[in-house]
Amino acid sequence: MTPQASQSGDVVIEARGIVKRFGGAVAVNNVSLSVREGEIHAVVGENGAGKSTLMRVLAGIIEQDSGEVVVAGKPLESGAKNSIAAGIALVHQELSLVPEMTVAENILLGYAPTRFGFTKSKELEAIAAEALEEIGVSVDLNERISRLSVALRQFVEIARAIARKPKVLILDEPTATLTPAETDYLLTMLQRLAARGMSIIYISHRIPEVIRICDNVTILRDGQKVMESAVVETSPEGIVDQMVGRELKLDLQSRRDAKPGDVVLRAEGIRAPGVNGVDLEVRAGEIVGLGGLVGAGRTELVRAIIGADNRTAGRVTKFKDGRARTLAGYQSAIRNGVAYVPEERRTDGLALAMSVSDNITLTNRDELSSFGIQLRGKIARFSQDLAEKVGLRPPEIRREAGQYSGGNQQKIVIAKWLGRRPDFIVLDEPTRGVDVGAKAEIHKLVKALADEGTAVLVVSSDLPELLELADTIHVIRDGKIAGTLQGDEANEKTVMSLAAGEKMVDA
Amino acid sequence: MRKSRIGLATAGLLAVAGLTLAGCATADEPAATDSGSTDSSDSATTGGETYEVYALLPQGNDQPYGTTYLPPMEAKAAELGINLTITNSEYDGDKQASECEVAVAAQPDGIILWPALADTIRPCLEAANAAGIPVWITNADVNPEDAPLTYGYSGTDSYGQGAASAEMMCELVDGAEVGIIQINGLTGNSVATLRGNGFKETIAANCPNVTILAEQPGNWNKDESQIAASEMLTAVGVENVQGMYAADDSMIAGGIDALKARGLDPKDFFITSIGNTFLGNPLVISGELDGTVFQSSSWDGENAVVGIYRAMTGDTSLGRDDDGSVLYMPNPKVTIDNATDPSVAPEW
Amino acid sequence: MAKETLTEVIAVAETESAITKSKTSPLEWIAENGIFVFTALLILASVVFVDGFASLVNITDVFHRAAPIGIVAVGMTFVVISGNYLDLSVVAQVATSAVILIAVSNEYGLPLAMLAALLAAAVFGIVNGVAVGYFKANAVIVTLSTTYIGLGLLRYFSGGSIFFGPPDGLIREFGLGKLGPVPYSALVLLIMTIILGFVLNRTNFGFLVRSFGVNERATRLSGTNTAAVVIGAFLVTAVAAMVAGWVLAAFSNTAVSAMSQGYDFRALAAIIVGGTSVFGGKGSVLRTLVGVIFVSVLTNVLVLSGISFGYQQMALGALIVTAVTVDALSRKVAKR
Amino acid sequence: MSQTMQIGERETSLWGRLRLTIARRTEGRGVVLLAAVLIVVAFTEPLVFTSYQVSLGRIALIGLVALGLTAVILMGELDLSVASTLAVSGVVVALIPDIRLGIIAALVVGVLIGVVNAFFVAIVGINSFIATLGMLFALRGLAFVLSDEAPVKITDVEAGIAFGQPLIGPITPRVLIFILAFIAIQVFVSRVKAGREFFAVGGNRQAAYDAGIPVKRRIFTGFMISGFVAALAGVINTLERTAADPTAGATVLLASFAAAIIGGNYLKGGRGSIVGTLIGATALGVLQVALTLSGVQVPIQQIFIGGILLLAVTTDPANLRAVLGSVRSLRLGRSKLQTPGSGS
Repeated sequence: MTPQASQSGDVVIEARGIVKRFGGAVAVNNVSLSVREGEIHAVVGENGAGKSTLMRVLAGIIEQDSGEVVVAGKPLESGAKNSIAAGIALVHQELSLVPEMTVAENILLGYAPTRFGFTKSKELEAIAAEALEEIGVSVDLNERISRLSVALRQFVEIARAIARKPKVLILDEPTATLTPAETDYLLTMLQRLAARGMSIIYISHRIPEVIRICDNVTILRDGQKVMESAVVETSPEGIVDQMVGRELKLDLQSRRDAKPGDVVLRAEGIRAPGVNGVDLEVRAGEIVGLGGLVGAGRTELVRAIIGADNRTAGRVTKFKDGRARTLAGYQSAIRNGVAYVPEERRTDGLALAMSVSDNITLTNRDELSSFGIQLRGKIARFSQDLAEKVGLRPPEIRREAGQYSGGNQQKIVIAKWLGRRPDFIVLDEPTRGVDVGAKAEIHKLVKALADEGTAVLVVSSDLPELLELADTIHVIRDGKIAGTLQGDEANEKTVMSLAAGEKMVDA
Repeated sequence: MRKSRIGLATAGLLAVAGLTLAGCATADEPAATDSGSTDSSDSATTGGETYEVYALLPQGNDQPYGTTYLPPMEAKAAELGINLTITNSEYDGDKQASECEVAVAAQPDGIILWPALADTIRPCLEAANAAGIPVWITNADVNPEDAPLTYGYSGTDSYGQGAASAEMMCELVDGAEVGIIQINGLTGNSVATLRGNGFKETIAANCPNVTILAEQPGNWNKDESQIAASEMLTAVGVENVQGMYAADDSMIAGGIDALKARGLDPKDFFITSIGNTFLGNPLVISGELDGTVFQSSSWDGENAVVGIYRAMTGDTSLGRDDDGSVLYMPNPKVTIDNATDPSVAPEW
Repeated sequence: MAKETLTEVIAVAETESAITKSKTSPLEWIAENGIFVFTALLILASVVFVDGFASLVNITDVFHRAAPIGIVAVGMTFVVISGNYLDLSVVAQVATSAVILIAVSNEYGLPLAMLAALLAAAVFGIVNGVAVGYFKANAVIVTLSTTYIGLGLLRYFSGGSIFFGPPDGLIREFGLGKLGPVPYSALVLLIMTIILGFVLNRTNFGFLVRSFGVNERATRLSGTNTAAVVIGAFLVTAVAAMVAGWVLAAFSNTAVSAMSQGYDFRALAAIIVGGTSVFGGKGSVLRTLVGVIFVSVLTNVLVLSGISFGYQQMALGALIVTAVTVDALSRKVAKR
Repeated sequence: MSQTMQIGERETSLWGRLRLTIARRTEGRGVVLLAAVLIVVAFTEPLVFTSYQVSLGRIALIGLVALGLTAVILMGELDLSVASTLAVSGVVVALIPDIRLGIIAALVVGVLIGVVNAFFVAIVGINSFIATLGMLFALRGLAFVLSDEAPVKITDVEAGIAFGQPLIGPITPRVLIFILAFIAIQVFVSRVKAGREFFAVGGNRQAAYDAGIPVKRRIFTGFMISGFVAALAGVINTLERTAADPTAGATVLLASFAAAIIGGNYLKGGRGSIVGTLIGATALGVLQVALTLSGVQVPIQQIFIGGILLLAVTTDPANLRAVLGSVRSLRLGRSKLQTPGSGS
C-alpha cells in the first residue's frame, strides 16, 4: 500500500534495495527510500525494526550487503568521509562527542580548518559559532563537553551536523533526551532548515512530532518497509498500526485486576542528581509504573531508591512480614529481597561472556554453595529450572549469555533475580530492544510475579506497555512526581500530557 | 567541582605533612641505623675546623657491602671533623651524574666519589675541578685517562681481585689440564665486568692449561647462581669440570650448593672467589672454598674519608703523581691456612 | 525510549559469530590450546636436540627456575583475571617475606617468623586492594607506589644486609629436600596451583573474581561487594608472593632485600604466555602454570646452549609478542 | 517563539571566567603537590633554588621521557618500552664513531621502535600494555647484545663533555632540548589538528572513527613520538656521560609514569595535558634534588616518592567523589535504623 508521497523539489538522496545482514540476522531487508529537496521524511518503526542500521548505511558508517545509495544521481561509495563529502550528516542517537574537547572542536571534530596542520582556532570558532547560530543555540565555544547538560550535548551534535553544510540531515531520535520546550524548539528549527531547502530524515517514536513536521513517512517493521505515505494521507492510529502490527494492540486490553496487599516498600523524600524529592509506596501484588519522558529522572529515581546510585537525601523502608528495615545501600537492599532488572541489559544486567548458569549463579551464590564452595549439581538444576520457568529458548544453561537474542537475554536477567524469590522487583525498560514475541512473554511473566504477591516497580517509555502492566502510574517530570493515575484514568493522552507538563506538542 | 577541590586540598595537606615527616626521618636516621647523614653534633665534638664533604656512592644500606662500608666511614669523618652528605645512586649512572651536579652546586670542601659506572664520570670530574673542589675516588677506580682529574684513589682494584682469584686458581690447578665454569656478577655492572676480565685474562696469561668452559651471570645472587652453575655443569658435562670461579662469595656459595645438590663433594673441585664475606669465610674454613680474596668494607669506608681529608688539607694534590695519592686496599688471598686470622675477619 | 544503538547491532553480530563458533577455526584452536601444544613440542625438541636436558639434575634445575616465579604467577593470575593488569609490588613482597622469614626465625623461631611474614603480606594485599577496589585507583600505579614504599621500608629496616639461615635448620632441609628429581619448592608450586585453581574455579570468591573481570557493573548490581573481591584478589597474590619468598629463602638459605628483582614483569610474562587475557575474565591458574613451565624450559635450554643473557631477554620478549599476536589474530578470524 | 534559546550557564564575570578556566584544567593535583613541595623545600633546602640549574637538569632528566609517554597516554594507550628504547638508542649512538651519524641513527631507531609498537597495537590489535611489555624485554636484550653486555664509551669524549656544558647561563643542551621538546609536544597536542585528535582517540574512539579521524595513523604518530623522545633522552644521557650504559633507564619508566599521573593524566585516555606532565616532573625533580641535598638515604626517599604517588592516584577527584558519596549515603541509611515492628 503506497499512496503517492507528496512531491516537491527533486530527489536528493535515494536508497535502492538496501540489505544489511549481521551474520545470519537480517537487520535491513531490501528497503528503498527517497528524499527530495526540502523534504522532512520520517522513518518510524518499533525497536529493532532496522531504522538506525539503515541510517548508518546512508551515513556510510556501515556498508550494505546489497543495494545502493544514490546521492544527486551518483552512487555513493561507503565510508564516513565519502558520505560527508556527499553532503550527508548523521546526528547520532547515542551521543558521539569527545568529553574532554571543547564545543567548537567537537562541532568540527575531524574537520577542523588547518594551515600547515595547525588548527586555525579563529576560523574554527567562527564556523562553530555560525553553526550554533544557525540552530539558534548559544553556548560557550570553549566549554568542555563533559561539563554540558545532556540536552545541550544533543544540540551540539546537531550543530556539528549543520556545520558541514549538509544537503541531507539525518536525525536519529533527537528528542529522546529533550524537555518538551526543547523538543518544540528543535522541531521549529528543523522546519526552518527544511524551508531553506535542506532534506531531513527524521527518526522518531513520537508520532505527534512526525505528524507535526514531516511531509512523508516510511514505516519499517522487522527490517522491512511496510508502508510509505504522505503524512497528510495517514493518521496517528494508521502509523501505530503499521509500526506494531496487530497482536500487541490486543494485549493492550488485557489489564489484570490487582488486589494490592500490605506496603512492601516505602520511599520518602528521595533526592539524588536528577531526583528532587519523591515519595512513593509499592504494595504486595501491585505493579507500580513510572511514566514520563526520557531524562525525566525515572531511572535515577529507582536507582536512588534501591541504592544502586548514591542518594543525597531521603529514606527507604522495606517491610517484610511486619518487620521494617531501612535500606542503607544497594547490598543491604538486595539482602532484603529487592531485585533490580537494569535499563542497560548488556552492560549492567549480564556478564555476556559468561554462561547462562554463571549469570544466574551471580545473584544466588549463597544458596548454591556451602562454605563458599560452589555446588555444581545444584547450580545446574537450579539454573535449568529458572531458564525454563522464564521460557529461555533454547534453555541451554552452558551457553554464553551473549549468544542469546535481546529478548532471551532479558529473560536471563529476570531469571537470575527470580532465583532469590524477591518480594520487590524493579524493572527498568524491561522490553527495550526486545522482539514482539518475547515482549508479550515478559509481560506475562511480570503479571504472574505480581499475582504471586511480588511488589513490582516498572519504568517504561513504551506507553502501551506501561498501560498494560501498571495498576498505578506515577508520571515523573523534572525528577518529581507530576501526577498519579489509577486504573482506567490512565491512557496515552493523560500520561503524555502529565509527562510533557503542558499542552502536548501536537499537529 | 567543590568536592574535587576538597580532594586537591587534602592531597596538598597530606603531601606537606609527608614532606615534613621526611625532615624528621632524616633527623632520626642515625638513631635508626647508624648510616645516612651524620648530624652536626659529631663534627662539633672534634673542635678544629669542620669540612663539608659530599660522598657520592652507588650503594648505601640497600646493599650488604654498603651497609658495612658506611659506619666506619662516618666514624672516621666524625673523628676528622668532616660533615658528610651521602647520596646513593643505586648504580644508575645518570642519577649519579645528576647527584654530582648537585654536589658541585653545593660548593663543599670535597667530594668522595664511588663511580657507579667508571666510563660515565668524566663530566662530573671536570665540573668539580672547574669549581675547584677536590675529588677523591673510592672503591672502584676511574679509567686511567681520567685519573689526572682526581686527587687520588683508595680502595680495591676490581680487575686485580679477579686476577688474584685467577692466580689462586692457577696455583691450585698446578699445571694440570682442567676445565672450569665462571659465574659473573650483574650483567653490565662495571665491577662485574672488571672482575670477570681480570680473572679471564690472568688465566689466559698465567695458566692456559685452565679452560673456561662456560660463563653465565649470577647477578650477585645466591639462588640465581646456583641454578646457573648447575645448568652450566649440565651443559658442559660434569665430568669435564674440575673447577669453578665466581665474582663474589654469595655466588660461589650458590655454585657450591649446586655441586652438593648433585652429590658431588666441593672439596674435589678447584674453587676460587672474591670477598671473604660472612658467607664465604666459613666455606673456606670448611675447605669447600679453596680460596677467596678479602675485601674489607671498613678499610674502604675509612680510607675514603682519610683520602679526601688529605686532599682538603693539601697532603695530596690534583693528579696521581705524588705518593699516597693511591691507597690500594690490601687484597690478601684467603685460604684455609689464614682463614681464621683476625686480620681477615669477614665484615659483611 | 527506543535505543537500537550500535551495541544492539553488534549484539546481533556477536550472537551470530558466537553460534558459528561451534566450528572453530584452526587458528582459534591454536590460540585456545596452543600453549599446551607448544610447551609439549618445546620439551620434546629440547629432549631430542639439547644434550643433558633430559637428565634428572637438569629437570631439577628447571623446577628450581619455575618454582618461585611460578608461585608468584599463579597468585598474580587472580589480579590479572579480575581485570587489574598486574601487581608490580610482588617484587617487594617476595623480598620482604624472604627477609622476614630468615631474619625473624633466627631471632624468635620459625612460627613467629611465618606469622610476621603473613602479617606483612596481609598489609600489602589490603593496601593494594583498598586503593584499587575502594578508591578505584589504577592498579599499575597503585602497586608501583607500594613497590617503592615496600622496598624502601625493607631496605631501611634490613639495612640491606644478607641474612643467613642456620646451616641445618628446618628451612635448610626444606630448601634442599627433593622427591625424586622434584624439589619440594616445585611441589609447593604444584600444591599452590591445585589450591588456587580450586579457589578460582569452584569457590564463590573465585567465581566473583572471574565475573568481576568479565563485567564489573553487572557483578556489582548483582549485590556483590566488588571492593571486597578486588581486595581478595590482591590478598591471594600477596599470600602467593609470601610463599614464593619462603621458597626462595629456603632454596638459598639466605635472604637479602635485593632478591626477586624483575619478578613483577617475569610473572606477568608467564601469565600472558599461558594465555590469560589482561582484559580480565578469560584465563586459568593451570594456564599460568604451563606458561611458567614454558618460560622456564626456554630459559634453561638457552643457558644450556651457552646463549648470553642479552639473547635470552630478546627471546622472552619475542615469545610474549608472538603469544599475544596469535591470540589477537585468532580473535580477528573469529569476528568474520 | 524566540529564534535563539539559552541553555546551560554562561560565565561573564571575570571571576566566573577564571573559575571556569580552572575547572576546565586537569592539572589540579599536580599544582597542589608542586606548591607543597616548593614551599617546604624553600624552608628546608633553599639550595634547590639557588642552584636552580641543577634542579633544571634533574627535571629534564625525569621529564623528557614522560613528555613522550604522555602523548601515548592521552590516547589511552601505554608504552612500557621507553626505558629499553632509551638504553638501545644510547648504545647505538655510542657505537657509531661519527657523532652526528650516531645521533641520527639513534633517533631513527627510536622512531622505528615506535612504529613497531604501533604496528602491534593498531594493526595486529594487541593491548598496548602487553605489546610494549614484550618490547621492554626484547629491547633490553638488544641493548645488551649490541653493547656486548658492557658500557660503551663514545669515540669523541671531548665532544660529549662539551655537550654537557651550559650554553646560555644555566641552560645546558639537555635543558634546552627538554624545553624545546615540551614546547613542540605541547603545541602539537594543543594547536595541531592531528595532536588535538589524540584526545578524541583517547576520549571516545568510536566517535573518532565516525568523524572520519584516521585513528590508526594517530596511534602510529603517538608511539613514534614516545619512541623518538625516549631515544632523544638516551642520546643526551650517553653524550653527557660520554658512555652508553646498556642497563640505563632502570628508574626512567616508573619516574615517567609518576610524573604523568601526578600531572593529572588519565590512564584511560582522553584527559590530561603536557603541561600537567611538566608540573608532575618538576614536582618530582625538585623533591628528589631536595632529598639528595638533605642526604636522605635512598630507602626513605623511596618510601616518600611512593607515598606521594599513592596519594596522587587515590585522590583522583572522580574516585574521591565516589568514595565520599557512598560513605554519605551509607550514613544516611544507618542513621535512621528503625526498631522492628515500626511502620506498616
